[in-house]
Amino acid sequence: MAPFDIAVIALILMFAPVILAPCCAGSRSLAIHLSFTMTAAASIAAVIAGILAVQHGVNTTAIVDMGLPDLPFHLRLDPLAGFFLCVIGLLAFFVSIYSIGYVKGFSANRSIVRFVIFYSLFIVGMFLVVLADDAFFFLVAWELMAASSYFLVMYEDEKAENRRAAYLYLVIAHVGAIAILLSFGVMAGLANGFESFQGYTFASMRATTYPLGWATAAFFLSFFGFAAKAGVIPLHVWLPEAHPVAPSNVSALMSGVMLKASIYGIIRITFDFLKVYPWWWGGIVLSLGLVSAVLGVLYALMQHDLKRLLAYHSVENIGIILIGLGLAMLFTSFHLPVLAALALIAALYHTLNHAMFKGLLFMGAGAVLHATHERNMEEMGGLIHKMPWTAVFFLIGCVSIAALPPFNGFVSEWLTFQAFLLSPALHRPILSLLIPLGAALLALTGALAAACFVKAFGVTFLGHWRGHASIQAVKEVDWHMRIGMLLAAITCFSLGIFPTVVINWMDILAEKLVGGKIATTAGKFGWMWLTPYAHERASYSSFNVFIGILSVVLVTYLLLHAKRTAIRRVPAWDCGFARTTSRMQYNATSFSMPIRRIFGPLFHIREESEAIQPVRHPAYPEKLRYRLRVRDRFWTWLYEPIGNVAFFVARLVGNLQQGRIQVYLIYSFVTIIVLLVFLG
Amino acid sequence: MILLVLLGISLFFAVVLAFVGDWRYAPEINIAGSAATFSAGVVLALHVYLYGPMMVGHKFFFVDAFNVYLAVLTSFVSMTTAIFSRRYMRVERAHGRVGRWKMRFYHAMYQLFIFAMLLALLTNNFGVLWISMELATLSTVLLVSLYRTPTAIEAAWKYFILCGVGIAQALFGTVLLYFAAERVLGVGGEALLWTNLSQVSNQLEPTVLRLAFVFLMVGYGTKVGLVPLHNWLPDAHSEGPTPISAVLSGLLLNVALYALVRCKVLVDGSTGSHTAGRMLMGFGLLSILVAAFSLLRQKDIKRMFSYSSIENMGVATFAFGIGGPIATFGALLHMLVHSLTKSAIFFTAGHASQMHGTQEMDKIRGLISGNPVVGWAFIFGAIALVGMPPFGLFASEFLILTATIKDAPLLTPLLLLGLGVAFAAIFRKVQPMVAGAVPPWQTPLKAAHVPVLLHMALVLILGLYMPRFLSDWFHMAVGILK
Amino acid sequence: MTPSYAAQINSVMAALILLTAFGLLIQRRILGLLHLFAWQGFFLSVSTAIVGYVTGVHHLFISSFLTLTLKVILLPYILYVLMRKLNIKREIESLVNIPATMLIGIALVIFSYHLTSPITHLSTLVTRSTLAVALATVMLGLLMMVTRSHAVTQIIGFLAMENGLFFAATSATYGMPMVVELGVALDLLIAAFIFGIFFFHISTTFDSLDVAQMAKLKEED
Amino acid sequence: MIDFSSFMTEVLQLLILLLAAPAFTGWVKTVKCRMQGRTYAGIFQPYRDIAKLFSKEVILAENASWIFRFTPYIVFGVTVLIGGIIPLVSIDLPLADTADVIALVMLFAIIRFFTALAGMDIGTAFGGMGSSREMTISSLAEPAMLMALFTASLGANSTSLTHMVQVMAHGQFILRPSLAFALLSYIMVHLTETGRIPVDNPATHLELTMIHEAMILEYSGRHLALIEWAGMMKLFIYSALGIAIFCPWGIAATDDPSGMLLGGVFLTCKLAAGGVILVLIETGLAKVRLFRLTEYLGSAFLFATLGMLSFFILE
Repeated sequence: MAPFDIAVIALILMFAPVILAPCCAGSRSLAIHLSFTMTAAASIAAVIAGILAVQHGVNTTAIVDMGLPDLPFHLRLDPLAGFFLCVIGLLAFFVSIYSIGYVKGFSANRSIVRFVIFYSLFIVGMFLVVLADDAFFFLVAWELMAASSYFLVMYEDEKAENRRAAYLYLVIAHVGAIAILLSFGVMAGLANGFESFQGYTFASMRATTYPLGWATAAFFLSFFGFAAKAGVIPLHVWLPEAHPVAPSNVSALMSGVMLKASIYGIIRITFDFLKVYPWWWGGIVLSLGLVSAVLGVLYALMQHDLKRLLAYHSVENIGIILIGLGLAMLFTSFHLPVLAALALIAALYHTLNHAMFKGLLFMGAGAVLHATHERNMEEMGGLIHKMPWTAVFFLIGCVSIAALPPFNGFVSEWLTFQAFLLSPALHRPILSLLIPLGAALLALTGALAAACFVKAFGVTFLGHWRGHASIQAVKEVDWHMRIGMLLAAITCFSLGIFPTVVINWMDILAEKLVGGKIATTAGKFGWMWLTPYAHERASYSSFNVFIGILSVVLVTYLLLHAKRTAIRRVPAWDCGFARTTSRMQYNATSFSMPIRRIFGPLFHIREESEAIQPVRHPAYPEKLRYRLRVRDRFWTWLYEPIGNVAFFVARLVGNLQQGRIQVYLIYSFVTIIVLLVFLG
Repeated sequence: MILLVLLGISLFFAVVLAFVGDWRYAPEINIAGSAATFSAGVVLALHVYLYGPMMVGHKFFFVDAFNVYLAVLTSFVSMTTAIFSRRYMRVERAHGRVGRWKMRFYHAMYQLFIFAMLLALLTNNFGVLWISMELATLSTVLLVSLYRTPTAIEAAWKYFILCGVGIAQALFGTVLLYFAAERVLGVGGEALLWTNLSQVSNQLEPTVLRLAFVFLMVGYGTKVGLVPLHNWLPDAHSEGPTPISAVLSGLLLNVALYALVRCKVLVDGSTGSHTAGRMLMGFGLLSILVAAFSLLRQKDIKRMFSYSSIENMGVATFAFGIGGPIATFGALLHMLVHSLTKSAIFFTAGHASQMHGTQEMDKIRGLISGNPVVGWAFIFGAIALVGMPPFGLFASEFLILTATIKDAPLLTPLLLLGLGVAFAAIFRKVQPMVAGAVPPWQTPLKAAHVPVLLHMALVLILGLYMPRFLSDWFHMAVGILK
Repeated sequence: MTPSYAAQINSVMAALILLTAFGLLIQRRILGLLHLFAWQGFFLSVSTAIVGYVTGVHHLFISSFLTLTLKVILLPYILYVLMRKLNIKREIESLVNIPATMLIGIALVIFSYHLTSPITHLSTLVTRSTLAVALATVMLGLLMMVTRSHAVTQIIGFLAMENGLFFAATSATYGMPMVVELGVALDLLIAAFIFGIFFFHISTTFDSLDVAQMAKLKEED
Repeated sequence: MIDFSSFMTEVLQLLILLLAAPAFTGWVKTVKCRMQGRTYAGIFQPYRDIAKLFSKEVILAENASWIFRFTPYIVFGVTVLIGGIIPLVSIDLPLADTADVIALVMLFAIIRFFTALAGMDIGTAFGGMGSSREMTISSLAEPAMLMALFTASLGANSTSLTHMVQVMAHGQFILRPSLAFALLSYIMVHLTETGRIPVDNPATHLELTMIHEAMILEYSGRHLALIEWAGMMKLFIYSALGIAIFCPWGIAATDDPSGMLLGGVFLTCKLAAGGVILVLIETGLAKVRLFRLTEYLGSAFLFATLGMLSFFILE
C-alpha cells in the first residue's frame, strides 16, 4: 500500500472520533476508550506513512474537490511532509494512549465529547498542515489547528487565567496567520496563473523564481507568522500562558508538535519555495534563535510552576532548532551544500528529539498534576517514593532535554555544535569570528538547561514533601499513562543510541532541500560511529558511551557487592544539625537564586520581605514573609505599550462618533466639498 | 414574468399584513410570504443560470448574474429572519415592548422593506434604483424607532436625516448621469437604463461622470456606511428590534454597495482611469481602520456588531475598488458570506440579550452552559466573522488580501492592522460572553435555532466546499464588472 | 414666446430661487421659513412649467404640477398644522451667526458655479446656465441643516435640497424620466408623513423639537 | 576490528588512570602543604583514605532514594569512561573516537547532573545549596571551557582529540598565540571545575566553603569511596586533557612499547609540573565571593574568545 494511502487512512481514522464520540456520549468510558484508541491507531498509520515516505522519497500528490471550485484542496506527500507526519504521529500515538488514563481523571461535569472532538480536530489539523499543497488549504489547516487548540486551552473555561491565556494565544496566532497569508499572497502574485487561481498552488510557487525584494518580503512575512506560532522571542508570551493551563496531554501535543508545524512552514518556504537568498537572512534567523534559546532557558529557570517551566523550555528548544536552520541558510547562501545539510539535519533531528522528550516531560508533569492536583513545585517533593515509574520516565526526559549523552537531546545539540565549528568555512572573516560566539551561547544554554532540570526533578521528586495536603493521598498513575510515558522514554533513548540509523533515514531530506548529503557512515564500524562531516573531523559513538558506562558500573557494582554488605538506614546527618524540617529544604525559588542574582537585569524582579511578627531581635525575627515576583520583561517592553497605543487610538477614533447630528452632517458636507475639490 | 411575481409577492403580503399583522398567526404569514419570495427568487436564479441575463417589462427590469445572486440572498435571509422574528417578537410582545398596532406596522413594513430591496436590485433604471433605495430607508426608519425609547427615536431620526441627505446627493449624481447619458443615448427613459449605459460607458463625458460619481459616492456611500458617512449606522442598527438589525446589516448594506458598484463600473468605463476604484479603496480602507478601532471600546453587543458590519463593508468596498478578477470575486463572496454570518450573529446576539435582559456585554455570561446551541453558534459565528477558516469569510478575505498584496502592496500593512485589531477587539468581548458559569440573572429561553444553524451551515459549506454554480455566477458577475 | 425669453424668465426664476434659499438660511422665524419655502416651491414649479412650455417636453407640466401641489401647498400646510399642534416656539437660534452663514453661502455659490461651468459648456439647453443655481440650492439646503439644530428647520432644509434637485433635473436635462419624477414625488410624500410622525414622537419624548438634545448615542466619554 | 595491541593500550591506560590518579592528588596535596608550610602525610595518603572508606559500612539517610545510591556508580563509571578516551601515553586507542572534546565536556556534565540530584535527594539545606551553586558555577564555566576547546580545535580544525594531538605533536611545529590564551582560560576553568575556586575547598566542611562537598555530605562507605576516587580521577583527567591539548609532545602515535614508555615518562614529568603550577595558582589566588564568580569565569571566557580572535587575526 502506498504511503499516501496510509496517510489518508490516518486522516480518516483521526477524524472519525469527531462523529463517533457524540454517538456514544452516553457512556463516558466507552467514549474515551473508543476515541483514543482510534486516534492512537490513526497516529501509528501516520507514522508508517511518514517513515515510508521518507524511506522511498515518494512524492505523491492528490486533489480533493473541495474548497473553491477553481482552487480545490491540493495534497502532497513528499519526504519533508513525511518526516513531520512521522514526528506528529509518533507523539500523538504516545499521547493518545496516555490520554485514556488522563482524561478519565477529568471531573465528571466536564464534557468528554467536547474534548475528544477538538482533540481529534487538532491532530487532523496538524496532519493537514504538513500535507497541504496549496496556500488556501494550508491556511485552512493551519487555522483549524489553531482554533481547535484554542478550544482545548479554553477547556476549563471557568478559570479566568485559562480564558486570558486562550485569548492571548488566539490573537497572536491569528495575526501570525494573516502574515503568512500575505506572504503566500506575495508568492502567488509572482507565480504564473495568479488570475486563474493557479498561482496559489505550491507547485507553481515552487516553480517560480522571485526577485530579491519580493522574496525578502515573503520570507519575513512568513517568518513572522511562523515565529509567532513557534513562540520565538519576542513573540513567545502566549506560550507560557497557554501551555500550563491546557490539559497536560494537550500541552504535550502543543509543545511537542504544534510548534514544529511552524518549523515545517519555515523550512518549506525557505528551502523549497524561495531557494536562493542573501546570507543575512540566515544571520537574522540564527541570532533570533540564539536569543530565544538563552532567554528561554533563563526565564524557565525562574519558574516554579512545573508546566510553565516546561513551556519556557519549548521557547529555548525552538531557539536551538532555529539556530540549526539559520546555520543551514547561511551555508546555503555561501553554496556549501554539505555543511548546510549538516546544519539542517541537526535542526530536523532536534525537532524530532524535542517532540519526544518535551512530550514525555509534559506527560510526566501531567501525571504529577493528576496525582497531586498541583502545578506549583513549591508544594511538591519526594514524589519519587510515591510515583517511582513517573519519576524514572521524567528523569529520562530531563536527561534527554539537558543534552546529556547517551540520550537523544545530546546528539542533535552535538550536531549543532559541529555545524557551528564548521563556520570558518564561510568566506566572511567577520562571520567566522562571530558565529563561534553563538556556539558559546549554545553551550551556556545547555548548561543552564541542565541546571534547570536538576531543579525541576530535584524539587519535584526528591527531598521531602513540601505540600500542605498530605502526601498519603498521592498515588502512582494508571498503566495507560505509564505506557504512554514509557514508550516516549524508550524512543528518547533509542534516538540517542542509534542516531546514525535515523540520520541515514532522513539524509534524503537534506539532499532534496539543500542538495547535500552528510556521510554519516564514514566511521570505522558503520552505524556505531556518528561522524557527520569527516572521520577525523569529529566523531561520537553514543553506543560506546552507553556500553562503556554500563559495563564499568556493572563491574564496580558486582565487585563491591561480592559479599553481602548491610546498609544501615539512619536519619540524615546534615553536619549534625538537628530537627531539619521539610521547609528547610532548598526549593525552586532558592535553587535558582544565584542565577537570578547573576542574570538579574534580564528579569523584571520584584522582591520584598518583611518581619510580620513582633521581633525580639532584628537579626532573629519570629516569622518572615517573603514575596518574589519575576516577570517576563517583554510584557513591559512590548505588549503593554501596544495595548496602550491601541486603546489610545480607539479613544481618538471614538471622538468621531460624538452624538450631535449637525456634526455628522458636517462630515458628509466636508466629504462632498473635499471630493469635489480634488476630483470635480 | 417570474420576476414580477417575485416582486409582487412581497408587496402583496405587505398589504395583507398591514391589516392582519397583529393576528396571532401573522408571524407565520410573514414567514410564508418571505418563503414564497425566496422560492420565486430561486426559480428566477435558475432561469438566469440556464438562459443567461434577461430583460423584462420593456427593459424596465434587468437580471444578470450580479444582481440575481444578491436577490436570492436577500430573499433567503429575509425568510430566515422572518422565522427568527417569530420567536423573537413573541418574547418581545410577552415583555410588552410591542403592542398590536406595532406588530401590524412591523410586519407590513418588513415586507415592504424586502420589496424595496428587491426592486432596487432588479431594476434596470438608475432613477428607480434611487427611488427604491429611498423607499428601503423610509420603510425601516420607523421600525428603528419601534420601541419609542429616547435613544431609539434619536437613532431613527439620525438615520432618517443622514440617509435622506445622503440619498439626495445620490439623486443629484443621478441627474448628472442622466445629463451625460442623454447626450449619447438621446432624451427619454432609455438614457437611464443600465443595459444601455454599460454599452456606451466609454462615450460618456468623463468630466460630468467624475462629478456625478462624487455625489453618487457620497449618496450611496452613506447607505453603505462608509467612514466618514457612517455615523448613523451603529445607532440605527443597535436600537431597532433585532430582526431589523439583522436585515439592515445583512441586506440593506449589500444593496447600497451594489448600487455603488454599478455606478463605479460606468464611471471607470467612461474616464478610462481608475479614479472611482481608488476612491472606493480609500473609503474602504478608512472604514476598516476606523471601525476596527471603534470595536475596541464597545459595551453594547449589537452596537459592536454594527461596527463590524462597517468593517466588513469596508473590506468589500476596498476589494471592489482594487478590481481585477480575484479581488472582485473575493468581494462578491464577501458580500454573500458576510450577510449570512452577520445575520446569524444578530440572531444569537438577540437571543443572548433577551436571556439576560440587557444588551450590555459585561452582563452577558456563560452562554454555552446556559444555552449550548446559542452559545456555540455565537462563538463560531464570531470566529467566522473575524475571518478564520473553515468559514466562508476566510475564503473571501484570503482572496482579497492576496489580491491586495499583488495590486496595492503598500496598503497591506494597514489592512493587516485593521483586521488584526478587529479580531482582537471582537474576541476580547465574545469570549467571556460564551465562557464561564451561568450568571444568576440569566433566564432560559426558547430560541429559534433553525435560522442560526442554517446560516452557520451555509457559511461553513461556502468555506469548505463552494458549489460550482456559485463560482460560475461569480465569474459571470466578474465579467460584468470588468 | 421664444426660447430666449423663456431662458431669461427661467434665469429670473433661478435668481429668485437662490434668493429664497438665502432667505431660508437667514430667516429666524419658523413661519417665515414656511413662507419662504412655499415661495421657493412656487418659483420652481413656474420655471418648470415655462421650460416645459418652451421645449414642449410635456411631462414637465406634470412635474411642475406635482411641485405645486406638494411643495407649495401640501408640505407647508402639514408643517404649519404640526407647528400649531405642537405649539413650537417661534424663534430658532442658528448655531453659527448669520453673517458667517451668509459668507459661507456665498462661497458655496461661487464654488458650485466653478464646478458646473465645464458642464454647462457641454450643454446645449436653454436652461444650462441655471445648473449652478441648482447645485448652490442643494448646498445651501445642506448648510441650513448643519446650522440649525431644530427638527423643523432640518426638515425644511432637507426639502429645500429636494427643490434644488428638481431644479437641477429641469435645468440640466429638462427633467428626469416620468417614472422617476413620480417615484421621487412618492418618496417625498412618504417622507412627509414620516417626519410628521417623528415630530410627535420627538416632542412627546423630549418635550421640544430641539434636536441638540438628541446626543445620547456616542462613543466618546 | 580492534587489534589486540591497541586493546592492550586501552587496558594499560585505564590501569594508569585508576592507579595514578590518587597519587597525583596526593602529589598536589603534598605540594600544597609545602606551600602553606604544613606537614604532609605523603603522596600515598589518598590510597589509604580510599581503602579505609571501602572497608567501612554504608550508612544511608532514611529517605534516600535509588538515585542517591545509584549516583556513585554513575559518577565512577563515567569518569573511567572519560579516562579511557583521552590519550595519556598513546593516541592509538580504540575508544578514542567515542567522543570528541565537546562530547567529553558533556560527559563531565553527566557526573555533575547526577551529583547535584544526589545532593537534593536527602532534602537537607546543605545538599540543596551545594547543587544550586554547583549548577550555577558550571553553567558559567561550560561556555568558557568550550570556547577554550574550540580555540584549540581551530588549529587542527578538528574536535577529535587524537587528531588534535596528532596534528600538534606529529605535524610540523607552529607557535600559536591563540593556544596561550586558550590554555590560560582552560586552567581557570580547571580550577573551578575541580572545586578549588571560587569558594570551594576540598579540605574543609565549612558551610561557606562547601560546594562539591556539600552535595556529597551524606555519603559514606564505599559510595563515598567511589565518589572520592572519581574526584581524584577527575583532577587527573582534567590535567591530562590539558596536557593532551596544549602540550601533547611525547604522546606516542603508535602502540610500540618503547614509544609508550617514553610517553609514560613524559606524562609523569608533565603531570608533576602541572600539579605544581596548579597549586601555585590556587594558593596564589584568593578565594572570591560566590557572586564575584561571574567576573572570574567571565574573564576566563574572555581569554578564550581573545584566543579565538587572535587565531583569526594573527594566524
